[in-house]
Parts: sequence; C-alpha cells; structure tokens
Amino acid sequence: MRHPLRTMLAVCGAAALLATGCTSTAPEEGGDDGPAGSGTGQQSSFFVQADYDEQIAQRAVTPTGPADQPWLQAISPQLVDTAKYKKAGKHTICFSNAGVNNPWRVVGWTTMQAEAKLHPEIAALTAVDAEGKDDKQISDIDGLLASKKCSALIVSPNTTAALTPAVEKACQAGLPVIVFDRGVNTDCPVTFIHPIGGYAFGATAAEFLTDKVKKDGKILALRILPGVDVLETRWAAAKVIFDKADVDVVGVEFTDGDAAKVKTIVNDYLERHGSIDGVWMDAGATSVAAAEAFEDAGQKVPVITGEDQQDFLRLWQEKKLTAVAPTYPTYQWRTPIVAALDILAGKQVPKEWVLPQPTITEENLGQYVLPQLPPLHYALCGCEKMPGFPQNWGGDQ
Amino acid sequence: MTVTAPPPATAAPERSASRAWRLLRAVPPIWLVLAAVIVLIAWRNPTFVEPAPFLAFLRRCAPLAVLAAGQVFVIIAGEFDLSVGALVTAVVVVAARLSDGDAGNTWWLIPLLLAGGALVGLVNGLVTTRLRVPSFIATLGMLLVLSGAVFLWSGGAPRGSLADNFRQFGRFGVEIPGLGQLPYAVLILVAIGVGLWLLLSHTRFGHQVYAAGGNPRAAGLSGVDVRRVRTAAFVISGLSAVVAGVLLGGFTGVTAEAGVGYEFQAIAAVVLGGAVLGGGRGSVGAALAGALTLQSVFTLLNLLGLAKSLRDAVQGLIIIGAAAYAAHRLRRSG
Amino acid sequence: MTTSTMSPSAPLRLAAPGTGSSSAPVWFVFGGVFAVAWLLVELNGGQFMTVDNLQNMAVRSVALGLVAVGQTIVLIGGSLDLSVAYMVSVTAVSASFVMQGDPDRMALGIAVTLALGVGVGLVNGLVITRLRINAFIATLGTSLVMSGILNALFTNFTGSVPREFQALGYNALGPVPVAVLLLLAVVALAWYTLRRTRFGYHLYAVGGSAEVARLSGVRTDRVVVTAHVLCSLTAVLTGLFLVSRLRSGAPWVGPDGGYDLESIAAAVVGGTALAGGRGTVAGTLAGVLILAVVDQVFNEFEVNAFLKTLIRGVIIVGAVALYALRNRRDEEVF
Amino acid sequence: MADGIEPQDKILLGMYGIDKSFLGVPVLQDVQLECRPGEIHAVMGENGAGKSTLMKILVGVYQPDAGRIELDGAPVRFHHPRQALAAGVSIVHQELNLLPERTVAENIFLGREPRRRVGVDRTAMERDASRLLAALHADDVISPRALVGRLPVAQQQLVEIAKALSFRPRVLVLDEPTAALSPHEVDALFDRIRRLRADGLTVLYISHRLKEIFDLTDRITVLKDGRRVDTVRTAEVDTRRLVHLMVGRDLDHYYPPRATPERIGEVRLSVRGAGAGMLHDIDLDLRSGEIVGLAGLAGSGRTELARLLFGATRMATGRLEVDGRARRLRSPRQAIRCGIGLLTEDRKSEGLVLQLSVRDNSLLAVRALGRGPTRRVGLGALLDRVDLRGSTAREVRYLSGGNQQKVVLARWLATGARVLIFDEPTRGIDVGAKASIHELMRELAEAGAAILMISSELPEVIGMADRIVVLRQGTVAGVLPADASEAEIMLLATGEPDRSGVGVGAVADGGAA
Repeated sequence: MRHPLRTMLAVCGAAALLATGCTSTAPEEGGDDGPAGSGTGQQSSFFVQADYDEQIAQRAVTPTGPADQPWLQAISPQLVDTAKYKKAGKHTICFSNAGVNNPWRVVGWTTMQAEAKLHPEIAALTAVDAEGKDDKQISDIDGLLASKKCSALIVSPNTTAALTPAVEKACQAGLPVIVFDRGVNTDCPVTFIHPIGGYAFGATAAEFLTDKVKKDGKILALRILPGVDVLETRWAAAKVIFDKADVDVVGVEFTDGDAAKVKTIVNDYLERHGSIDGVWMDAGATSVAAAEAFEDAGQKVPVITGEDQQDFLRLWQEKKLTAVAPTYPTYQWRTPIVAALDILAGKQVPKEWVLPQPTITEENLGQYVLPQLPPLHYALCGCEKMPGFPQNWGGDQ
Repeated sequence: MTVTAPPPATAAPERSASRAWRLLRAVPPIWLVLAAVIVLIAWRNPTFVEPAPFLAFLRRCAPLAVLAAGQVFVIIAGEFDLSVGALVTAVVVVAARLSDGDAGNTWWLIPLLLAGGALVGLVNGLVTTRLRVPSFIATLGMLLVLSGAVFLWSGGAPRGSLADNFRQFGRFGVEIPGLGQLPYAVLILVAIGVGLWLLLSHTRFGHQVYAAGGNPRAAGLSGVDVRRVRTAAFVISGLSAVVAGVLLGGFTGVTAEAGVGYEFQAIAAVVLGGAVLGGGRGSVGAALAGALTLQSVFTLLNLLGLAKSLRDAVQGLIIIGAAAYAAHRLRRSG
Repeated sequence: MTTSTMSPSAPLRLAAPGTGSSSAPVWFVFGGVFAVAWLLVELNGGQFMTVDNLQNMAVRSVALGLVAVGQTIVLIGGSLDLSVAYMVSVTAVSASFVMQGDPDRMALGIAVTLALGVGVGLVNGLVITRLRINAFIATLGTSLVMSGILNALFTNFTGSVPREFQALGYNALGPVPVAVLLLLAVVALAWYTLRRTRFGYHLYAVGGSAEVARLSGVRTDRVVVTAHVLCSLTAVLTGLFLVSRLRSGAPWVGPDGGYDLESIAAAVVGGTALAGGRGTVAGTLAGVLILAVVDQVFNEFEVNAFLKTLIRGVIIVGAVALYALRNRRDEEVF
Repeated sequence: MADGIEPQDKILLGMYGIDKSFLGVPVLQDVQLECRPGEIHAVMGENGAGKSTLMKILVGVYQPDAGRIELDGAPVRFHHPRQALAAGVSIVHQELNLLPERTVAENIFLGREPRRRVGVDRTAMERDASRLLAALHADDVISPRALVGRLPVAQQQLVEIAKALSFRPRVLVLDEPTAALSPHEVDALFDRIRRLRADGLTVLYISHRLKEIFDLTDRITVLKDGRRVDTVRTAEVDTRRLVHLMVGRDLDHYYPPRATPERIGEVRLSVRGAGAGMLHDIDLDLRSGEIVGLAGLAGSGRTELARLLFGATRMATGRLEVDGRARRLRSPRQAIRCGIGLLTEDRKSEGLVLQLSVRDNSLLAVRALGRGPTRRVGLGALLDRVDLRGSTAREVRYLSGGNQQKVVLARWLATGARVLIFDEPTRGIDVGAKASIHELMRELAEAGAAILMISSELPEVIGMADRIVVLRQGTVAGVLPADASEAEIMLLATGEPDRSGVGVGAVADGGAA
C-alpha cells in the first residue's frame, strides 16, 4: 500500500529535476483497474479478458494430433481449405525472420532449417534476416515478393503492428502466407501458428507461486522490458492471478534481460525487504541469475519460475528448487514448414494453429534436462530425433 | 587545481588550516559526489553501509570499474575505445565455450583470454595510429567485428558453460571471520585499481600517456613514441575489458547480453571522473570513483523507487552536468 | 581551447593540403560495388536489375539516408550527434500519438514532431556550444534523457497514423517511391544548403578551423547550433518515414534501427571526415547506397546475420582507412 | 573616402596608453600609435617588441588591459574581430588563417558571402575574388576555384591579402606580409599598397626588413620591449638611426663572452649533402663547445633544418654523423637517443604539454627514452641548473615564457643531450630571462655541448654565435666568423644584391634586419 505513494513522491522529486510533469508517468488509457491490493500497478493496455479466458481454458484441452510430435498437434483446430494454393513440383519456401538476436530464436531457426531438410519436396528455404528491425523486415518481405521465386512465405514478425501492412501486401500478391510466433493484425494469412500464448504462460507461473508461497508472502516480479506483446500478456495474466491471491507483490522491475541487472535488483530488494518468498519471471533467460542472487546473499532460493532453458533446468535439478517452468516451445519453428507443405499440397490446415504449451514441473523435469546441450538451449525444441542433433544445436555428441 | 592526482608538492610549508583546505580542494570532486550519494543511500537504507551489503555493492560495480580504469588510459591518450562492451561479450562467450564447465581448463583459459584482449587492443591501436582511422570509427568497427565474429563462431548463442573456479572470481570471495565474505571481485578491483593507478601516475609510461594526449606534437618532439603509447593504451583497455568480462561472466553466468552498452557506461564513468574527451586529463582513481558513482546513483534511484526509464534520464543529466563542470573548471583555470 | 572537435590533432590539419569536397570517388566505388553486386546476384540466379528490386533497395536506404544527411551536416561542422536514434523514436511515437489515425490531425502531428526536432537540436547545440561539452558526451546525455522520458511516457506502439500518411512509406509516383523522392529532395536541399548558402560555407569553415572562422567574423556557435537543429530535423523525417511504414510508433524503433552509429558510419564511408570540415551529402548518399547494395547481396546469399555484422565492421574501418591513406602526406614522424 | 583636403595632422587612427600583459608578464606598456589618413605607417621592432600584440589589440583579437583606441576621433572598442572589420580595420596576420579544404573564393569571402535570394551567389563571389586577385597581379596564377590547401604558401599569402582587401578597409594592417613572397611578388604587392594609399587607404605595415620600410612607408613607429620608442618620418631617418632606435643598446653588454678556440672540440654532429622537402645540399658541422648561429630570412628553411637534424622529418638525401658514427634518424626518439635535443620555436604547441606540471614536462624526454640514460635524474639539481624556482607541481601553462623555456631546457639537460638545437630560444621572453638563457647556453657549450642556435634577431646571432651559418632558399649560403656584421649576414641571406635589389639598401647602409 505504501509503495505507490513512495513511487509517486520519488517521481515528483525527479520531475522537478527533469522539468516534466508529475502526471506524465500515468500509463496509457485502457485496461481495467485491477484491485489495488498489491503492488502490481495498473493492468496493461494489452490485456484482453476474452483472450485471457480462452487461453486459460485451452490449457486443459487435449490437442488433436500425434502426442509424441507436439509440433503437429493443434488445439481445437478450425480447418480451412487450401486447394487454391495447391502446386506441383518442388517448392521454394521463403522465410522472413525477425532476427536471430537471442538464443530462443537461434534454437528455433536451427530447428526450422533441420525441418526443411527433412522434406525432399523443398528445393530451397530462402531466409532473410531482419536483424530485429521492423523497417528492414518490411523491406525484406517486399524483396522476397519482388524476387518472385517464393512458393510460400513464412513470416515471423518482429512486431505485430508494424508488420501487418507488409503481410497484407504479401497476401495480396497471392502467396500462401504463414505467420508464426507473434501474430499480425490481419487474418489474411492462411494460418497463424503459435503456442497457447502469454496469458497461459504467465498464469501458470503465477498460479504456482500463489500456491507455494505462504500467505502474504512477498513476491518480486521481474520483467524484461515493457511493450512487447508476448511479454505483456504474460505479466497481465500473472497480475490477474496475483491480485486475486493473498500475496504481496513488492516490486515489478524491468531487467532488460541483463543478468547483472537482475542480480542487482534482487540484491536491492533483499536489502530493502530482508527476504523474498517468490520470484515471478516473464522469461526464463535470467532465472538462473535471480536464483544465484539469493545464493550469493546467503539465502535459500525461494519459489521461482523459469523457462525450458538448460541452465535453469540443471540448477533446478541440482539444487532441488521449488520451481516451475512454463514454456514457449521452440518446436513451433517446425510447424510452419509442415504447414507450408500441407498448403502447397492442398491439404487443410487450421486457420489458427494453436500448439500445446507444456509446463515443466518437478515430476517431468528429468526428461527435459539434456546434459549434452549448451546452457542456453531450449529443451522443447522437439529436435531430439532430427538429423544433426545435438551438434547442430551446439551440443556435444 | 587539476583533476589529475597531483604529485607531492614541494612547495614551502604553509599554515595548516589553509593546507587542509588545499588538500580538500585537491580531492577530485567526484569522490565528494560519491560520498554524498552513499550517504543518501545509507540514509534511506542504513544496512547498505554494513560490510556485507557494501561489499556486494562493490562486487557488482567491479566489472564497470575495471573497464573504466582501462578506458581512462585511452581517453587520456586522446582517443576512444568503443569496442570494450563487445569485448566483454566476447570474453564471456569464448570463455563459456572453451571452459565447457571443466575446472581444469581455467588455468590456461584466463591467460588465453588476456592474450586475446591484448590482441584486440593492439589491433585497435594499430588501426588508429598506423592506418590513421579515427579511434571512434576504428573501435566502432572492432565492436561490429567482435560481436559478429564471436557469435558466428559460437553459432548464434553461447555454448558450453563456465567452470565454477572460473566463476568464483566474479561471484565468490574469501571468508573473513566477523566480516563475512570478501569478494574476489573486490580484491581484483582493488589490485587492478592500484596497479593501473601506479602505472598511470608513477611510471614513465603513465607520464607519456598524459603527454601523448595533452600535446602529441610536443610529446613526439620530446621522444615519446606517441603511436606506441596510444597503442599501449588500447592494449590496456583491452586487457581491462577481459578482466571485466571474467568478473561479469563470473557474476552473472553465461548470457548472450553480457557487456552490452558497457562501452558508453565506461566512457560516462570516465567523464564523471573529470576526464576530458580529447586527452591529457583524467586519473584512474577518479575514473573508478566515476564508475562507483554511476552504480550508486542507480542504486539510489532504485531505492527511491524511481521508474527505470527515468533513471536513464537522470543518468543523462548527470553526465552532461559532470562534463559541463569539468569544462567550466578548465576554462576558469586558463 | 575548443572541446567540440573530436580529434585532438585537429589543429594540425590547417597545414594539410585539401582533398576537395568532391563525392566522385565515393560514387565511383558505389558504381563498382553495384556492378559486382549485379554480377554476383545474377550468377546466383537472382534478379537484380528489376524495377521491383531497385525500388526495394532504394526504399531500404531511405530511413538511414535521411538521418545520415543530418549526421553529415553536424560532422562537417566538427560535431557529432548520438541522439538521433532517440529523436527518431520520439518522432515516431509522438506522430502516431498525435495523429491517432485521424487524417485531419496529420498536419498537427507533423508540426509537433518538427517542433520537437527543433527543440532537441537547439538543446544539443546549446549544450555543446554554451557549456563547451564534447559533442559525444553532450548528445549521449541528451539521448539518455530522451530515452528516459520517452520510455516513462510510452511503453509500446501508441496511436497510429492515418492511411493517407502511409502513402509516404508505401506509395510510388510511377516507378519511384514517394519516400525515395523525399530522400532525394532532402539530399538536394542539404546539398544546396551546404554548397550554396552562407550557412553551408560557414559550416565547412567552423569544422575546418573554428578559430579561422571566428577570426573571419563567423558566429561559430550559431552555426553549430543550426547544424544540430538541421540534424535533428532529418532524424524527425526518418521518424516520420518509419512511422508511415509501421503505421504506429514505439519507443524502440530508433535505437533498434541503430541510427546513431550507423548514420555516422554511412557518413564516414561516404567520405565525411570525423574531425570536421570535409564531407558531402552526395558522398553520404553514396555511402548509404553502398551499404544498401551490400545488404541486398547479403540477403541474396542469405549471409548469416553475425557474418553481416562482421563484414560491416570491416567495410567501415576499411573505407576510412582508405581515405586516410589517400590523404596521407609527408609529415613528421613520431 | 579621403578627399584629399584634410589637414595633414588629422588623425584617422589613434591608440593611446595601451597596456597588455599575459599571465603577469607585461607585453605592452603605455604604447601610443597615431596614423594619418592615407599614409603607410610602419611599426618596427625586434622580435618580441610587441608589434603583433599591438596589432591584435587593434583588430579586437585581444582586449587591452588599459588605454583607448580612436577611429576618426571617436573612441572605439572592438570585442571581436568582426567589429573591427565592420569599422574598416582589416588585418593580414603573420600566420595564415585559411581553410585548406575550401576554395580561394570561399576563403576570401568567408563570413560575407554575396547572396542572391536565398543562396550564395557563387558567380559573383568568384568574379569578385578574381578582381581582388587581379589587383594583386595574381589572377593568372590563382584561380578563385582552387583549393587553398593545394596552393604554395606564397600564393596562400596573397589569398590572405586579397581577403583583407575584400573588406574594403580604411585601415589595413599587414603583419610581416612578405615573409614568404618572392621579390617579384613583393614588388607587385608594394605597387598595390601604393595604389591603395593613393585611394586614401591607411596601411599599418609591420616588418623588420629595413629595405621594405624605406621603400614603402611614410612614417615609422618603433617599439622596443613593449614600449614605444619614437615615431619618425621615414624621409627624416637613416638606417643607422633606425637601428639605434630599435636596438638601442650596446650589444656586447648583453652577451656572455664567446668561446676561446681551444675550448672548441671535436665534431659532434655533422651532415653532408642533406636534403628533404625544401632543403637541399646542406653541409654543416657542430662542434663541442661551440655555439653556431643559424641565420636566414623567414622561409629560408631554418626551422626545417632544425627538424631534419632532430629526426622530426626524414632526411631524403645526404648523410648524418653523430660523434663520428653514421646515423639514420627516423624519429625524434632516435635523435634523442643519439644525444640531440631540440628546443622548438613554438613552445606552447610543440614544446610543452601545458596541462602537465613542471616536473612532468622536465622529465618527459628522459621518461620517454626508458631504456636510454637510466641514471636517476635529480629534478632539483636540474631545475637549479636552469635557475628555475618554485613548486614543481605547477602546471606549466601558468609559467612565464622565460620559465617555460627553462623547463624545456631542463628536459634536455635531463637526457644528457650533447647536441642542442635552439629554435628562437628567446622569442617572447622578457629581457631578464633572455640574459639568463643566453648565459645558460654558453655554460652548456663550455661544458662540452654542441649548440645550434636559430634566431631571426641578428644581434642575438652576432652576440652569441662562435660561427654563423646563413641559409638561403633551403641551402647554406655561406658561413661567417663570429665577428661578422649584420650587413654581411644580410648580404648572404638575401642573395646577390645585383639581381633584384632586395636587401641592397639594408646592406649598403649596414643596417639590421
């Protein structure tokens, strides 16, 4: 209860320095004011109740498709006809990649290349890398269209809003367009492939915490950066859960995904609050750093959430943490290739191809720890049986 | 009055009051700012100045402080080194792959990394002094080359992992009864700080660094091999980046983002310490103080609950303020 | 004592014979790069000389091209602007925030962003000239301040620009995209300003030797401030172009584009001297186009992103080293 | 402007009671200067007499500490050169103030480019530049579109003068404008100046070349040691009197006794057929115990020779021996290792690192050598030897010129240099410090050093040198014994008197330069 006031005062102090208005820190419009019982602030403008409800429900749905190949599974698929895209012969699949600027995307991209090699009917997988720049990706898509060699176009958008016009343009060119990971604000692509989503991710982690942390326990939420839809929904869902539960969210901090900052922040919070009972992470890349910060301060690692990265899973196994790891599986990079070939073969595909989103828990932890793979490898790549595994993924044989 | 730590004056003895005042005035102002910030932090959070939290604070400052202590050589010699952030990243990624979690690799890995850092500094120096590429561009190019090459080599994301005895430098320390753990990082920081301070202020080489930056023509005509001195400054910066990388990698473990943006932070720390871009002025001590100040200001702002984004803004204002103050003093004194 | 020049050896340049302000060599290099790229792409079975492809390459150059023109202007004046990346973001966000998808608010949005550009440019220029802070530090500081305020106010894509405004990013007049026309217009205007107006003449003079300019009655501070205003305005144009492409603006579009360092790189590849006094916008345009053609080849051959970064670093340093070699003269050996 | 009916004693420009000191060292004291409309008024004096400082005050580069300036009887105060230019006072500085990367026309009209609607009217600008150059008879060699940096120095000088004229000044100050000009160019310039005088322009002409003064000027104001000695009509003085006004003292009192022949030892440094850049075929020996004076007009290659001997420019031809061993000096570092030291002409830009202390500057070279003379250097003893007192922690920028020179000297004593090259050792140094530096030089020579002293003050050369080497156009024109007269030196320095007549006046009258 005290913290918002303190923040307010501090902001005003700084505002005098900065000559900007105090009121200017108010977040943008929209979002419903959650119960202000906790330090979680206002609900994100990204929060959409219907999507939240849907994703929460989808967690319990059994997907269709082969259980041992989750990248072929789909949750409640609504199939669309693709006969008009049917095309004989070998295909050139084009891919506009947002970038390979983090390990998740590196694992995914490696997996997609391996998937393409499995299919002899693919003559070439032509990929262009936008290096994390919206404008470059728009131009890249234009360039791929201009080259006129693509049989199908796969897009992994850098940002949802910015890439929408470019994807629309590609649809208008008559190409079958497949979008995955982040979406676009148009339904012109033949299919949009994604795991259940951020609400499910955030909620799973938050539910675990509220379940394990004692009443009125202190929870620290660490977020990478604001404004990224995938991450915003995770926090939005966690906020809903936290606001309902009897926990005290003592802080919501942005870390830039920088492990040193994570350790610093955790350390600062430990100094300020003495102890922390749970840590919620919007992504697992820095979970290890957060856990280590507790160890370095001579404290037991509290209940913590992570992701399917090896370093966290190993730490979890080794130190017997109380932890959970919701995932955003990298096997989703296999699906677009499969979908593209299905479409070019005229087979039906789901309009929205929702992939299952497993959660790693203490029970199934063992099967995901892969000692031969690098620490930042994501376990749910679905790539264990692919040719070139594990060395193409940076692992030892 | 200068920013550089003045050598012991041989002036006639003076009355003690004015002498004390002189001594106080001889303290670079950044130390006073640092003290003020720490007092403010302690006021908000008294535990901060207890040994353990304060040592933890110093430990997490260590990478940036070491980086600043190396960067200050380059700045005094009249150049820039923008490649240090990428070099820190490279150190972490290369160390992870070569160490591969095996404690037996650490003993040869660290010398190898240091050699690599020296090589990077050497190339920076040679490109700047022999090819006459402005150091801004030369080290910007090195930044791009390093960050490209290292991930090209590791396949886009770090591989392997850091052995515990490699990580201990940045993470653990020696237990001292009654005081708690004295982090190795703090010991290394002190050792490097003292070492570089001695090198800069008390050796022939150090004096040549000041001369090469202060007036390259006069230095050259006095027999200073300006190009070699500048190159050596880059090598020192490269070596300090390796140490910073080892400390940071130890502190955080393997990440792909280690060191990102550290080049600007290091330059900012050096400028906070009163060094003037363009050369000839600055000191290791003040650069260390600048780094500590930068970090402690972040701690303070965090303690005050200021939004992270506004911390950037405050940092920007502090940097401008420090540079303006240094420029003002320089003008006033001649 | 001028602190605004980047190179400590700037005063020595007085005695150096000039190499002229011709961009011809850069265009010659561009011709070569273009021909090689054409050959490589065709040999690879790709299509190079198609209208679509050429359009595509041209549009790729617009965002960087616009701001690189402004960066060239400040570089010629012996200054530097690291704040352009956040100026781009500020523009993109405020344009879409003000316009809110309403065609009637387009003029207002443009006016607001231009006013912001003038304001930031004035602040940059005044901090550099009045407080006598090195441009590197000054604009690094203002950049941090802008980023802080922007991130505190906005966290995501905010508002949107109307469809009509997106014509800037997507429409074409005949075979020539509107955005390319804008870039050409800005280049032409900048060329005229540098070559045909008193301001342009004075800018070269201030960059060449602030002292000579001052003794000739040029109000040097005013020139530097004006250059910074113009530079910020080109960053505003880049921001407007980007927001028209993206339909909406977010705080990260500028820094993610890397416009600060890349615009400097493009300018120096185009023959602009970091020390000031030399450079042309035509050369910068050629530099931007060289980078765009190289990018196109990278795309065609699906060059790994990390290798791209590495090669870019080599190109930038190599280009500047070549210029330095060309300007090499018999000078004193130190 | 001047309509020719003004009374002769009308004063166009007056400077009264001008005082100026730099860092406590008085440079000008109570100086007065009066110019009449349409006269060419010489300001004369030795180096360091304060001529240039006075002119810089006139055109607003410096502010006087005291005194007033009047133009047409009205007091004026120029805080910026711009204001002086607007009031009709233009200057051609001794050092070039041009932008090498810009064209001739752009340089001439910098700050006042002709406008046409919004843009600069290039055509008009280049046309006007051509016209100004034509007036200097230089339009055939200098194109308005040429880059200044590509022009030879002499032509750059003409561009400077054209620039000054472009302000349509009422008073034009020429500060040693002929230093780099050929006789033909000097004549052309004088023609132009005379024509300008006919148009009513007042010219202040700073020079120490007597011939030019007598050829050109109407009246002469003589400065010495920062004070005005007298103002005389050129027609009413002869060379002897003028020299007396300038020097005003018996030289022998001011210089330590010369070396006796038995003290002069073996050759320390010797060059044969040395050349690089403008220098060619130079033969020179420096002997231990001897001070060799190096004289020559500005632009004759004196400083270039000093740099060559010091390895700061590489020798293109010829050979160099130090203590009988052939050496190739590729850098000052190597020269210093061979025991050579150079005291540069411009202490601030080349001699000292201004923000470093006395100690650091004194020990700069010995520290730079590292492996060289490794013996401990006693700084105290060193500074005692050069007679410098005070804290060693002071930054050298706060020292006077004389003390700064002592710091540089201490630097070479520290390295144990035995060949010392002094380039203008007493420029800008007050009289007391001058004498002590002269004594130091003699002491060093007596202790076995070989000294080369470059000076443009002939009395200093004559007073100090045991042998005088005269340079002309990049090579040795001749060697004179210790008791040579100024006339003999000038004869060699200016070349054959019968070719162009330059220097004849001075030489014939036995005058000083």
